[in-house]
Amino acid sequence: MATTSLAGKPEAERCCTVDRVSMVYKIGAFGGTDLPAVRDVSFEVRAGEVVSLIGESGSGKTTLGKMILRLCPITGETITVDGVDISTFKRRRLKTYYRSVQGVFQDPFSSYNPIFKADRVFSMIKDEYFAEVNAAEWRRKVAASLEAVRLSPDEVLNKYPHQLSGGQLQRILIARALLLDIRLLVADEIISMLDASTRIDVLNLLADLKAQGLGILFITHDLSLGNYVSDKTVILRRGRIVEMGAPDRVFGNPLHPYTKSLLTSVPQLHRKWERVEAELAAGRAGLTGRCIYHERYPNGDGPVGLDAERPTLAEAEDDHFVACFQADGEETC
Amino acid sequence: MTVPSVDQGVDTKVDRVPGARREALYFALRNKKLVGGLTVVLLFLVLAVVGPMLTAHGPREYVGPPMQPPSSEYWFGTTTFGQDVFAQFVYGLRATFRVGILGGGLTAIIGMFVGFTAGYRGGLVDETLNMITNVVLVLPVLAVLLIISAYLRVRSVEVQALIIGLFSWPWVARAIRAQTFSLRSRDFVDLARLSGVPTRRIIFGEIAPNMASYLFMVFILLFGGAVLFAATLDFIGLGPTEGISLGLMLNNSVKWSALQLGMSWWFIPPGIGITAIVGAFYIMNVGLDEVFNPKLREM
Amino acid sequence: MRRYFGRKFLIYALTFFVAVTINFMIPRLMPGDPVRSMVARAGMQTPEAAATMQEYYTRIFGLDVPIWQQYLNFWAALLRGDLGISIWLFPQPVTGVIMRAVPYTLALLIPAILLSWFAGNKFGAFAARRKWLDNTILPVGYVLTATPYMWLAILLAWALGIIAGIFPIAGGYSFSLAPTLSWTFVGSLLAHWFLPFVSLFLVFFGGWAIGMRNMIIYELEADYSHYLQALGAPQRLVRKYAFRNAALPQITGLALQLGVIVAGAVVTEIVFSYPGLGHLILKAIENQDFFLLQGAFLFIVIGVLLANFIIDIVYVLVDPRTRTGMGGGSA
Amino acid sequence: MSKVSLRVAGLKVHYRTLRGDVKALDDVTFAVADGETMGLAGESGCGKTTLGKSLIRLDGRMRHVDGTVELDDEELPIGDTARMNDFRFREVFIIPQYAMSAMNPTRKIGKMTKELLESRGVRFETVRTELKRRLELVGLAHDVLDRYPIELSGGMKQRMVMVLSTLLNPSLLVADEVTSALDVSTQRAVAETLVDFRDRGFVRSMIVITHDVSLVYQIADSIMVMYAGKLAEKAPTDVIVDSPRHPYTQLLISSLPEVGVKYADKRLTGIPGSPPSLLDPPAGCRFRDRCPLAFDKCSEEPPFVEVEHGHYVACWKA
Repeated sequence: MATTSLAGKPEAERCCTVDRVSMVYKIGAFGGTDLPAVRDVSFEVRAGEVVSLIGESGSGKTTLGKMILRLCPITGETITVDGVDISTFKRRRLKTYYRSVQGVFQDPFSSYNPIFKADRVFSMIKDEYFAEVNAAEWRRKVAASLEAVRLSPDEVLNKYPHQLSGGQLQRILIARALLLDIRLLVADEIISMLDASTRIDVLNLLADLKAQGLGILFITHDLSLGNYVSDKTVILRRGRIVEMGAPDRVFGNPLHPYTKSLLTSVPQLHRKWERVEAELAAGRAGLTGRCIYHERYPNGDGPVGLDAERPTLAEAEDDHFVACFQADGEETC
Repeated sequence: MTVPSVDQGVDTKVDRVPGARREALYFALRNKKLVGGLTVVLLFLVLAVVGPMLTAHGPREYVGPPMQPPSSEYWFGTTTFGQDVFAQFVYGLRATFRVGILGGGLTAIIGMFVGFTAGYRGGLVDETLNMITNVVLVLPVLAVLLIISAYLRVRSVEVQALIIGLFSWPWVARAIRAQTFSLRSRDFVDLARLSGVPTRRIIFGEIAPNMASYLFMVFILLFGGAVLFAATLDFIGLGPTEGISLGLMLNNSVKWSALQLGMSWWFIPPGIGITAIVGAFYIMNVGLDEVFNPKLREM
Repeated sequence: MRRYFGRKFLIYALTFFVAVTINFMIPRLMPGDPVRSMVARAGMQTPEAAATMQEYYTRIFGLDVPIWQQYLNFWAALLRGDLGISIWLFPQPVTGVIMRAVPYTLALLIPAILLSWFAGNKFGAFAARRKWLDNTILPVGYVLTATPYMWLAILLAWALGIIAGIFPIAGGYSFSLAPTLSWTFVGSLLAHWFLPFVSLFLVFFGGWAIGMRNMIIYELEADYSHYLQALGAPQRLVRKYAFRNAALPQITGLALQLGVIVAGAVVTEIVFSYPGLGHLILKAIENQDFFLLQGAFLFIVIGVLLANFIIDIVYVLVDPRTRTGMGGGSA
Repeated sequence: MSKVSLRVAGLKVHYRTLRGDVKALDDVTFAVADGETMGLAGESGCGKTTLGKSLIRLDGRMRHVDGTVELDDEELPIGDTARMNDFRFREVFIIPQYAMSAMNPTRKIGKMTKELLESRGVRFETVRTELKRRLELVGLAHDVLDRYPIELSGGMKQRMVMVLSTLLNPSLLVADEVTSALDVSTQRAVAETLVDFRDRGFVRSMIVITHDVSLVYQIADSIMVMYAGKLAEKAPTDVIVDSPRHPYTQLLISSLPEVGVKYADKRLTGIPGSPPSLLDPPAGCRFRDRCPLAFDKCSEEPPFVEVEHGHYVACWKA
């Protein structure tokens, strides 16, 4: 097992910290029903680290990503980036914030305005952030950035989105983000709509960027993809973290029943469902009827907030945290 | 003056790409409804522009013998008072186009403003605007126009267009709001926000261009609506206090018993004018819909 | 569901409030002294009558009290059913004058709306995707919706009334008859009713037919239609389902169109001198009878709101989606 | 798996567009045995959905150009929408991609089912008990029949459509991306229900269309891989996954990360380039431009031949 734990790294390398964040969707006119989308979620993304946020639909993973990008309002406690609370940023400050934090979304075709050429995503950045840069220098900058994502400028510039493939479009979006001095990239399901044969190249690209010191929040519903690139895995269910830690621990030794059920359902090549199920059942034998969180904190008074490391999570082993086993997370066991 | 329902399936028109632009032109030129409608509209437009130059008389001048049927001198005959119906008709056409463009335009601007704001801002702003929209929506427009016009001392085409615009925007606002809502959730809008583009430029630079064809079609419907509203007001006797309009011609013809006197040349041309222009616009609109929306093309 | 109606009710209440406020504001906002100009324009024959009216107006408008009190008084009078005295039919109260006209308008509107809605929808659904019908008959529908109500009314009156001489073209019943419950009178009522009815029906019909035709084309392209077709269901069933679903927005459409429909009735009545609200409105305008005009306006607003409310109830009854509280009912 | 259920020979289906015909299916020949569940995998635009659709109902823009489809030794009139109606539902059926919106939103499900059956000349009473039995089987309460589609969750709708689609025990079922919109846990349940239906004889054979090879690996007996409107390879599931012969299949499978595989340990690679345009596809092997093994002969089109029992490949190197 490769130990990728970054627990010992100094505070300064924390890139983005999410601390006890909640988000409630109001449904219906003038409030009405509340739908909690994210509940008390805390984690951090460090520089040079890929954190996978894994969850099914309705787990709140996309909402979290949008909160970090300030595309939806932040409720609950705080999200800090480089130690600064971002929840109150307005206009100018927000614009400056976007210099260092950028996002790429799931649907490459919907990320482009269909009636404009694809390079409009670059010119928008130029107009807003690099108005003073002259055209020739800007072209050089764009070319360099395209090369960083392994695209040749002749191939992709001056074309309309529908003339490019999904993989190319996603890479252009990453190149766009690289034009700014970003420290954190939120990648929301960026490969789920790509064809299998091109997915892996985009994933590899993320890994390369990480090697250059970028912090990446990789949001996905696919466990195998999350596992491939990440240094830390966060599993979300209905807006709560159920398990978190180094990928080889979370996937190699899943503790929470929900993580296990996910693992037994994900279709894998070379391993049929029955086999995976049997393997996990064997691993589970010792855990039946137990709840590690409540064994550690019988009164449910586990440490809260980032100061005490992880809220509502118990450290089961080094760099492996787990929430109460009550599968639904609604009530405790 | 039913406004054909346009609420349906409008989002399909959003996916326009430049390749599709050429495709749209291809279908546009081959669409009989579009070309036919456009031809009729242009014909009347030319008549409205050129017509007044063909006649020496003003629309309200008493120029000839009264109650003359159409002749080589008075092409459309004369009224009970000896006014030239042709002169009234061509000047009336001008008023029709003016009120349509001004009224329709103003309605579109208000509707767009409210729709874009509500759809893009969401939240409380949306709730409030939506409430206002719904209130104005159930207010019977003509009744409101009546009550306002009745108190106006001086009425002109411009004033008419203004009050029409002030009270007939709600359905436009609603339709645009729905469109904006669906476009706003598109990732390219989020991406523009992430690029630091200010709200106003996102709405007009990113969202509105995607609705261009739709907005154009809305304007066509509004043009027709404004023309019909104006004609109705004129007919009730709340028409322009100066000048002439097609609705006013109808009003006069009924008031002075053209029906009973069998002076069909007095009331037929203005009706044909309104019906043909508005109808041609509506048919053009169907044609446009077919051009922009492949599902509707004949298979 | 309660929220749905609660919300609707709020909107209607607000609308009514706005309408009354408009009614109150307009005469006061317009430049000039409304009372004097009204009395002047009313053209009373004797100075005594003019003086009476001047006094009456000043009292009604209550121009000597502060504006908020005028406003409250206005509401108070309204809630008592006091809409003032008609000038045109001085000294009859406006409420009574209007109440006599309303049955005529309803007799025209209700059958015209309902019949045209059903017939138009059926016809539109039938024409959709049937090439020759779609290409020949529907342009006629468009021309019909583009026809100003009054012009169609004029044409019908001219062709069937004047030239063919089949139908009378003025009044609610023959001038030589007094209202009684006799066959002659009912016959006369019907004869006078027919042309305005047909004229309204035709224009409405065109609108519904086109709306339905457009809706059904979308519905036939919907997933559930494709699924039924893939299941080998006959076209009849596919169309039946599409029709059902397409009819729902048409109900909302009816609510949205009510204002315009009423406008149509107003001008049609004017052409046929039919003794309904439209006729009153014309008279009110001709005689500068602002109390009557305001009263008619309020009646129209109330009528439209009531009709909207009925349509809301119908909508909830026919669309299961509103009942389960999951959207639907976009109005 | 002896008797052949479906036999497709030389099938060509084109999409009409303004710029010309898109040759979505070009000379496709294969067979599905009685009782076989065949996975049909491929990237977007490879023609897999077109293939599924053409077995049921060509949409307005699709044109049957050539080739035949035989089901149980009877030729399906796939180009003739009206004549095809006799076969739909009873013999061959598709579970569409859009199961979420496949049911009429304003009819109760039971009533819709009844009207549908009776329009096909089946008395509802004769299948009522069987319908209820199958609802139980997929874990739906009987009262779903008294509900509107909107009252059901996504997974429930998916299951309802599955029951409905197979109610008359069709000979062949085509399931088109039925799981792609679902969460992994529901995905597995749906996939296993499909297998269960086959085992119980509700359907005799199945074609499961998906872009996810690992999903069909779990449930299919054989997998057929398509590339750019043509067949690339067909073989029993384990053979395809463990020892694929077509370079495209090989590259495709090796580009899929599995749980446990990490970038740091084993850097996977994708397939460079992109598929050719089907408006005017190149002559010869269509994978040639992206293929690491391509050689001169690839300018001729490789036939889809059986290289081993039950293993068909269209590659000169296989």
